[in-house]
Amino acid sequence: MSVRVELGCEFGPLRLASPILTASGCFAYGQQFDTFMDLRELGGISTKGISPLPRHGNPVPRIYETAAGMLNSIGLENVGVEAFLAEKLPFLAKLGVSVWVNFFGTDFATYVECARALGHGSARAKAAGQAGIDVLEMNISCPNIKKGGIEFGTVPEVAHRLTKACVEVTDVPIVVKLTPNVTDVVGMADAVKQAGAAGVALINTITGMAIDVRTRRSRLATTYGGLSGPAIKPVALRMVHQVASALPGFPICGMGGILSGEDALEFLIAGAHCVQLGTINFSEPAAALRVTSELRSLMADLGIARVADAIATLRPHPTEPEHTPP
Amino acid sequence: MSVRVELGCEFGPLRLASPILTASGCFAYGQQFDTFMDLRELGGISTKGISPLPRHGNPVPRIYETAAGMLNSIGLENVGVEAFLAEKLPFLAKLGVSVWVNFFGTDFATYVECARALGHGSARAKAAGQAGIDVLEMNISCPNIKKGGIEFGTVPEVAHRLTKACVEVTDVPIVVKLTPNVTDVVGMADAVKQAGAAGVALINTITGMAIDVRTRRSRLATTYGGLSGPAIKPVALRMVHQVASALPGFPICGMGGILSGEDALEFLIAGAHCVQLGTINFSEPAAALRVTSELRSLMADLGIARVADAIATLRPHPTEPEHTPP
Amino acid sequence: MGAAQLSATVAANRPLTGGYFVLELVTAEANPIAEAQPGQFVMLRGEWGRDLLNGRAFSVLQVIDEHRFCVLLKVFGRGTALLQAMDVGDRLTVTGPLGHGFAAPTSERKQLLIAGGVGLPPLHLHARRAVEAGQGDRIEMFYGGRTAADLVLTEELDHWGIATCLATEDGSRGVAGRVTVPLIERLDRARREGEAVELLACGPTPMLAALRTIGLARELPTHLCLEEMMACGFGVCLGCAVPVHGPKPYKYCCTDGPVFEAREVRW
Amino acid sequence: MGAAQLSATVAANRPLTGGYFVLELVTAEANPIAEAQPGQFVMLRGEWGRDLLNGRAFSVLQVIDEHRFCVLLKVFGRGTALLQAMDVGDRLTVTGPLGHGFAAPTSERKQLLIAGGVGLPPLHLHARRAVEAGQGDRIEMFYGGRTAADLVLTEELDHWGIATCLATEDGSRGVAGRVTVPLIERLDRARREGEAVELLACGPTPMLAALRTIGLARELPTHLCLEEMMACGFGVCLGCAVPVHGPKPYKYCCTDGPVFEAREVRW
Ligand SMILES: Cc1cc2nc3c(=O)[nH]c(=O)nc-3n(C[C@H](O)[C@H](O)[C@H](O)COP(=O)(O)OP(=O)(O)OC[C@H]3O[C@@H](n4cnc5c(N)ncnc54)[C@H](O)[C@@H]3O)c2cc1C
Ligand SMILES: Cc1cc2nc3c(=O)[nH]c(=O)nc-3n(C[C@H](O)[C@H](O)[C@H](O)COP(=O)(O)OP(=O)(O)OC[C@H]3O[C@@H](n4cnc5c(N)ncnc54)[C@H](O)[C@@H]3O)c2cc1C
Ligand SMILES: Cc1cc2nc3c(=O)[nH]c(=O)nc-3n(C[C@H](O)[C@H](O)[C@H](O)COP(=O)(O)O)c2cc1C
Ligand SMILES: Cc1cc2nc3c(=O)[nH]c(=O)nc-3n(C[C@H](O)[C@H](O)[C@H](O)COP(=O)(O)O)c2cc1C
Ligand code: FES
Ligand code: FES
Repeated sequence: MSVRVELGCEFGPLRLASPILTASGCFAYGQQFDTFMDLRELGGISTKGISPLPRHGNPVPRIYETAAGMLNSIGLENVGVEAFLAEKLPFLAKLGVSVWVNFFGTDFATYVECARALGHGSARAKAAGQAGIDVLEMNISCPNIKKGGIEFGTVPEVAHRLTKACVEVTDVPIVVKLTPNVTDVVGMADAVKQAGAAGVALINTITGMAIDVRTRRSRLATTYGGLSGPAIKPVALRMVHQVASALPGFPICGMGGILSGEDALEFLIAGAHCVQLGTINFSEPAAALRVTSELRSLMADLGIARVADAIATLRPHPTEPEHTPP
Repeated sequence: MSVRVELGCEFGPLRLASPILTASGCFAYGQQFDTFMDLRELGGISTKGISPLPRHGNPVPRIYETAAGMLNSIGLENVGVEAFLAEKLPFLAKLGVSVWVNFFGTDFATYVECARALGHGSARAKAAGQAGIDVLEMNISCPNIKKGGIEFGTVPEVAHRLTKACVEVTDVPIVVKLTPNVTDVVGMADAVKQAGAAGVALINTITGMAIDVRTRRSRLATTYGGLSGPAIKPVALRMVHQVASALPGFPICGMGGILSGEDALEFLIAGAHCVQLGTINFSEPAAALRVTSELRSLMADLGIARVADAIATLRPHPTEPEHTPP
Repeated sequence: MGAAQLSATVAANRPLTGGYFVLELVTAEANPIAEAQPGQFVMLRGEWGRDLLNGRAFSVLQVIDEHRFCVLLKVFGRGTALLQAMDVGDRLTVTGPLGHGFAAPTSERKQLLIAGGVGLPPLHLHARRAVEAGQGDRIEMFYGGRTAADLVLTEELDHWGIATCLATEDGSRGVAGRVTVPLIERLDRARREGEAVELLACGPTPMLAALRTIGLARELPTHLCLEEMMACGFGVCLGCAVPVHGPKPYKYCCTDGPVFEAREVRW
Repeated sequence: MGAAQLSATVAANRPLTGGYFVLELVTAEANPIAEAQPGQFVMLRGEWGRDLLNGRAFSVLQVIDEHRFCVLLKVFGRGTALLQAMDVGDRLTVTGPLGHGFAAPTSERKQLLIAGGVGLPPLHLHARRAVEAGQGDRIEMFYGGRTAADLVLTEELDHWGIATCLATEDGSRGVAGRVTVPLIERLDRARREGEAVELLACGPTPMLAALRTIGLARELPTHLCLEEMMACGFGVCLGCAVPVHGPKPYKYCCTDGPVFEAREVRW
C-alpha cells in the first residue's frame, strides 16, 4: 500500500517542513553546504554551539575514527554571539528553514547571558523584517569543556535551575540538549521540562577514548572526546524511548548515528518528534536530502501518511504461549 | 627492538598465566570451546553469571546485530549454584587456568547467599584436592533483570553495602563487575573498593535498543538489551582510564570490544591489569589464542618485556608552543 | 560435536533464478562438513570489517568431497549481500557442521519432504542421501514458491526420480496455490489407504506454523527445521532460544535443533 | 569553493614499487577536479560498511581530462588497504577539489621542490604544470626516500627535463642520506651566487619540521603542504586544526591549507 506522504510536522509549538534537521557542530553555520545541496529542503539547521565570547578550540589531534564511530574534542570553538548575529544568522534566516541556535556558557551567568543576547538578536532581526531564531538549543553536556560545567548536564536540580533562568530571559523556545553520560536521562528530561523547556534534544556524544599503543598517547590531545556515529545509535534510540515513555507528548529531537531514512523512522517510532543528522554530514554533505527522500518513500511503502502517525508508535511483542512444565 | 616477552602477570593477589581472559556470558562454562582451542593457554575464564537457583532466559528474539556491535537480552539464564558446582566447576578446575565465577542475585539476600554458596563449593573442591574458584566476579549490572536490581549497580552506597556483605561471607576474592550506565563510574569503583572488593571488572554492556520499522516492534522481546562489541570500546577504554587514574594500583579487569592484541594493549596502557574477550568469541571461538599471540608479538616489537611495564603507562601529549597574539 | 572453524575459499558462485545463488566453498585441509547430516548448518563470515560482527547460518546443500561443499543462499540483508558479491578465490571463515539434522528414512513410514524458499537445502540434501542409500522411493518432495523463478535445483530431483510436487502461488509452475494444498490431498490419500507417513519441513516460519498445525491435527510425526537469530551457532550465546513445552521453557536452535518436533515447539 | 561530491569508478589501479600504487578515477559527468591546483586534494570513500565512517584525503597527482584524474597512495591503515584492493569498475565517492595549493613559479625566485613519501603528488603535479607553462627551468626537484623502491614516478620528471636530485637513506639510489643534505648544499650555492630561491615541500611531518627550521634560519619563503586528521575536508568538523601564530591560535588544514607558510606554523 503506497500513500501520499506529508513530511510537514510539529515540534511542540513549532511547525517544521520536515522532521530531518542537521545537528550542531556537524553543519557549521550552514554556508559550506550551500555548494552541495539546496538547504531550503531541510527541516531545520542546528548551528555550531555559540558562547557569549568567541572561543578557540582544543589542541590537536582533535578527532579519531573508531569502529562505526568517531571521537572528537573540538572544544566548542565558535565565533561568539556578536559575530554570529552579525555574520551568520542573516544567512540562515534567509533560508526559510527552522533555525536552531545551539548555545552554552562556561558558568551559570554566561549561560543566561548567552540566552538573553541571542534572544535580543532574534527580536532585532524580526523587528528588521527578517526571520529570527526558532529554537535556542541549550547544550548542557559540554563534554569538551574542562573547568566545571559537568553538573549542568548531570544533576537534575542544577539543570532545572539553569533552564528556568534561561527560559525567563527570552521568548525564544528553549530546547535542552541532554548528555547520554548519565545514570538517569529521564530524571534530567523531567527536570528541564518542569523548568519550562519547550523540549529536549538527545543524545549528545558519549565520552570515550582511544590510544596509540606505539606512542602510548591518547589519540586526542584532550585524552577524552565525544563518541558519535552509528556505533552509538542503539544507546540514543533507547534514551529517546525512555524519555518518550516517561513524558508522553513532550517534544523530543532525536539523534545519534542516523545514516538513513530507516534509521530516522526508528527514532520517530521510538518517540522522537524530529531528528538531527550529525557525523554523516562529514562524509556525505548532501546526506540530509538523501535521508529525507528515503524517509518519504519508506513511509509511502509502509502506508504512513503523516509523521505524526509514526511518532511513539512502538508496539509490544505478542506474549509467548505459557510454559507449563509437565 | 624485539625482546623476550613474559605474559605472566598479577591481578592484585592473583597470579595469571596471561592477561587475556574470556568474558562472562560469552564463553558459557568453557566446554563448548574445547573443540576449537587449547583452553589451558587462557589467562582465565569468567563463567556465565550464576544465581542461587537455576534461571530460564528471556523470551525471543534475544539478540540483534547493530553497527560494529550487538544487542542481547539473554536474561542471565544459568544452571544455578548447585548444578554449577556439581557439573561445571570440575571441568574448569581441571584446566589449571584462573577460574572467575560470575554471579548475581535478584535481591540483597540472594546475592549474599550466592557468594556464600560458591565460596563453600570452592572450599569443598580444594579440600578434595581439586582447584577451586579463584575469583567471584559479582555482576551488579544485570541490565536484563527486570524487577529492582538497578540500584545495586548505580548507587555507590548500595553497592558498598552489598559488596561488604558478600566479602564477609567468603574467602574467595570478590571482583565487582561494573555497569557503564552511570554518571560516575569512579564513584562506583571507589565505593566497592572501600567495601573490600579485590578489584573491578568493567565494562558490562551499555543499554540500547533497535527497532524493526516494518513491525514497529523492538528487535528484542524485552525492548531494551545490552550493547557489546567494538562499538563500545571507546567508552570502555575511557572508563578503565578514569578508574585507573582515580584509584592507582587498584586491580582492574578491562573489557569492551576487544578484537585484537592491539586492542588488549590499549586497555593495559589505559590501566587494566588484565582483560576479557566477550562478543568476539561468538564469531571466532579461538579468538583468545589469536589475541594472545598478537599481544605477545606486539609487545616484543615495542620492547615491552612484561605486562606490568605496560599497565597504566599512558603518556601526556607534549604541550603546543604558546600562542602569543601579535 | 566435532565442529571446526576453518578458512575456505569460494570455488564457485552460481546465480540461479529468483535471486538465489549457490556458493561452492573449498578448504585446504579435509573438513568435517563432509559428514554433515541434512539440516546441519555452517556459520559463514567473510573478511568484513568490524561492522558485521557475527557469522551467518546456512544449511549444507551438498557435499562434493571432503574439501568441497555448497550452500544455497538468497539476499536477505547486508551479510548475504556481501556473500552474493563474493568472487572465486575470495576467502571466508566456515564453522561447522553445527546442529542436528533429519533422521534417514525408515521402512515404517514414508517421508513427505516440504520445502519453501531458502528452506530447500536440508531437504534437497536429504533426498540426495536417500537416493544414494537406495531409499529414493521412501520419500516424496513437496516444494513451493511464490512464482516459477523461486523453484530452483528441481532438475536434480527429477534426475534422481524423486516423486516431486511443485506448487506456485501464482500458478506459473506446478499446482496453483500454497504447497500445503497438494500436501493435504496427499495426506488424505495416505489416510484413506492407511499409509504411514511423517513430515519433514523447512522454510518460512509461517509455512512451518501451518505444517505444525496440520501435523498435530493428524497426529503425524512432524519434524520442523527452524530458523532463529544466531550469534555463535555452537551453544554459547544463548541467543537462538526456541520456546518449547517440556521441563524447560526453551531449547536452542543451534545445538538442540535446528530440527524440532512439531509437538514440542511452543508457538 | 566550487567543490562537488560525485560518484567515480576505478579506471585503473597501477601498483608501483615500494607499496605505492596509482588509482585512476573517472566520473560520468565532467568534474571540477580538472581545475585542481597542485596541493589541492580530494576526499575518497569506497562503498564500505558503516565501519569506516569518513572519507580519506588524497592529493591530486594528475588530471588526465575533465573526467579522469589520478591519485598516488600507499597503504597506511584500513581505508588505504581497502583502496588498494579496489578493482577496475569499483565505485567510490569523490569530494573535491578541496583546499588551496601551491602558487605557480614566478620570475623572481627559483622554486626548490622537496618531496618525501606520499608527499610527492602535489610537487609532481606542480612540476607537470610548470613544464606545461614553459617554466620547467624555474623549478628544481629534491625527492627523498628510505630506499630506491620508495622513489616512484621519476621517469616523468626526467622526461620533462626537470633538474632532479634523488636521495635515499640507504644510498641505494641517488645521494646517500636524507634529502635535506643535498638541499642544504644547493641552498649554500644559491646564497653564494646570490640566487633567489623559495621552498615548496610536502612529505612526512618530521621532514617538514626540518625544512621549516632550515627555511626560517635562511629567511627563505617556505611553503609547507601539511597533513592533519580530517573528517570532512571542507571546513565544518574543525578537526584538522593547525596551530599557528597570528590573530587566532588555529587555522584549518582543509580550508586555509593544506599549504601553509613555515613562519606561521606554531610547531
Ligand atoms: C539454522 C539456519 C539455517 C539457515 N539456512 C539458510 C540457507 O541455507 N540459506 C539462506 O539463504 N539462509 C539461511 N538461513 C537464514 C540466514 O542465516 C539469514 O538469512 C542470514 O543470517 C541473514 O543475514 P543478513 O546479514 O543478510 O541479514 P541481516 O538482517 O543484516 O542480519 C542481521 C543479523 O540477524 C541475523 N539474522 C537475520 N535473519 C536471520 C534468520 N532468518 N535466521 C538467523 N539469523 C538471522 C544475522 O545472523 C545477523 O546476526 C538459515 C538460518 C538458520 C538459523
Ligand atoms: C591534505 C592531505 C593530503 C593527503 N594526500 C595523500 C596522498 O596523496 N597519498 C596518500 O597516500 N596519503 C595522503 N594523505 C594521507 C592519507 O589521508 C592517510 O594516509 C589516510 O587518511 C589514512 O587512512 P587509513 O584508513 O588508511 O588509516 P587509518 O589510520 O585507519 O585512518 C583512521 C583515521 O585517521 C585519519 N588519518 C590517518 N592518518 C592520516 C593522515 N596522515 N592525514 C589525515 N588523516 C589521517 C583517516 O582519515 C581516518 O579518519 C593525505 C592527507 C591529507 C590531510
Ligand atoms: C565534530 C563534532 C562536533 C560537535 N559539536 C557540537 C556542539 O557544538 N554542540 C552540541 O550540542 N553538539 C555537538 N556535537 C554533537 C552532535 O550534535 C550530535 O549530538 C552527536 O554527534 C550525535 O549525532 P551523530 O551520531 O549523528 O553525529 C558535535 C559532534 C561532532 C561529531
Ligand atoms: C550474549 C552476552 C551475554 C552476557 N552475559 C553476561 C553475564 O551473564 N554476566 C556478566 O557480567 N556479563 C555478561 N555479558 C557482558 C560481557 O561479559 C562483557 O562485559 C561485554 O559483552 C563487553 O565485552 P565485549 O564487547 O568484548 O563483548 C554478556 C555479553 C553478551 C554479549
Ligand atoms: S546461536 Fe549462540 S547459542 Fe545458539
Ligand atoms: S577536515 Fe573538517 S574542518 Fe578540516
